[in-house]
Amino acid sequence: MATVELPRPVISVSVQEADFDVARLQASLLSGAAVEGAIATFTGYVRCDNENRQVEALELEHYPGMTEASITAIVNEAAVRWPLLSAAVVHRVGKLAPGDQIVWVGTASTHRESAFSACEFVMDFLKTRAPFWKKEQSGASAHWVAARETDDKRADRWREGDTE
Amino acid sequence: MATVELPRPVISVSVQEADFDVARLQASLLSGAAVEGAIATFTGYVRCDNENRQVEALELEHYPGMTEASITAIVNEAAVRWPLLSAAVVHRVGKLAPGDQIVWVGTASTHRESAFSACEFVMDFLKTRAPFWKKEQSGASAHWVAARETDDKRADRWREGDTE
Amino acid sequence: MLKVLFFARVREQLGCASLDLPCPESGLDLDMLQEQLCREHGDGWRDVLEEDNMVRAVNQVVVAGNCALTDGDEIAFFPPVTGG
Amino acid sequence: MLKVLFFARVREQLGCASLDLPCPESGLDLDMLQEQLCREHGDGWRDVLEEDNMVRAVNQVVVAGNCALTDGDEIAFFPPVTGG
Repeated sequence: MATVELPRPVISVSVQEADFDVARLQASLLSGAAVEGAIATFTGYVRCDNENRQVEALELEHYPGMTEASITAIVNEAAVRWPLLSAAVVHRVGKLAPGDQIVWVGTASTHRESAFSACEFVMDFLKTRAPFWKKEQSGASAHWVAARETDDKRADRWREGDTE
Repeated sequence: MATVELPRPVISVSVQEADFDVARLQASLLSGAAVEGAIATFTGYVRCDNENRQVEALELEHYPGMTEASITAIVNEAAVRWPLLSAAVVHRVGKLAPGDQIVWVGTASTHRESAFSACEFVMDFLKTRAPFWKKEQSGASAHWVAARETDDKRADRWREGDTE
Repeated sequence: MLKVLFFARVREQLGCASLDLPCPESGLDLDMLQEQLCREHGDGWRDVLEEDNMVRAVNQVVVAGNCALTDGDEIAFFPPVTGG
Repeated sequence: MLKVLFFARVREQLGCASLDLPCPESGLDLDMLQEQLCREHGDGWRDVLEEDNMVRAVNQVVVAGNCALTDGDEIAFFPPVTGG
């Protein structure tokens, strides 16, 4: 059996205060050689309510250095599981308002199966492994968002050899 | 137990020759009320090769009327399975070249689980139910693309009550 | 009248995109319509329309088996879809 | 020296974002470091650092159990992550 050498996927990870442009990010996943058949993307937004609390603002803290390293490790793990051509992750930090974009994940592959799976995989592990913490502001009070148990469960799904 | 009435999702379906703008489409899924926490999107592109054949051009034929109706039915079925806030599908027809965008599916929800699942569900059934046909041009020869058995299998997954 | 449509490879193989047929007062079903088309147009049509994976739709809804037809119906024959 | 970092709720509860500690020649592990911090800073710190779901990282990698520390290591204590 001949082994086909896949080129290493082009991976980009950015943690930034600035907003991002989804069209520009999606375009950055394309090589120009028309080898990509599928791009799956995910964008997370600040909602005006969370678990029945009104959210007026969100403060995103992170662990500089470890954040980028952990996201890169997650994307690399996805690239081992699925034949990715490219992937990009942008995560914002600092003060955000309801409606603001928080996170973007995009994955490109020849076919949709791997693009979808890799994109969801990256989000599931970003949620449970990347060192970001959200603090919600509602009026005078502010509190740290608690981790969701369902997030751990979603990440656990991938351990059971579920690569589709 | 109180039943929560979800508003009917805002659904948009377009079959068109013209190219589309992914940023504008994604923005169209947002209500402006900051209730959306998650948008999953999929973009399909014409690849320069398909099953080891060089592709110089692609001609997309469809069944006007039935195409729009079948996609709308698929999106409505997704909206029954997952709490969608909005969804949009654009599919191009006519002559396309390698690198061109063919299809876009976007789904918005409060949380990522339903956005991801609905987006993949819509693509899986669009692939197996919506009456589009691709004809590939390679040099002087042209031939109709054969349906992929794996596409039927992916669509079948959803019949087994797999809503995650 | 019944409107019959053919798409993609089927359209090309039959050399026909659409045709109109009178709907007999005695009634007609999808299988009868297909048989009538094959008889009228010859074995070239039979080879195509009787293919295992031929898809048939009535009024823009795919029909798995046979079904009765009514005056004004739109019937379509096409190969498995390959969009997306 | 060892660099110790605290993030988010932990940082706020301890009133401390980071501190530097000498690394003794006799060696130190993660559990010993934590115990030393609790002893030096009192029960307020112990209540926080001994929480069940406290996450500990050494050189930016999460550590599940205990592990040896080396001069120059960067140790972090933080609550479960909530990004995305």
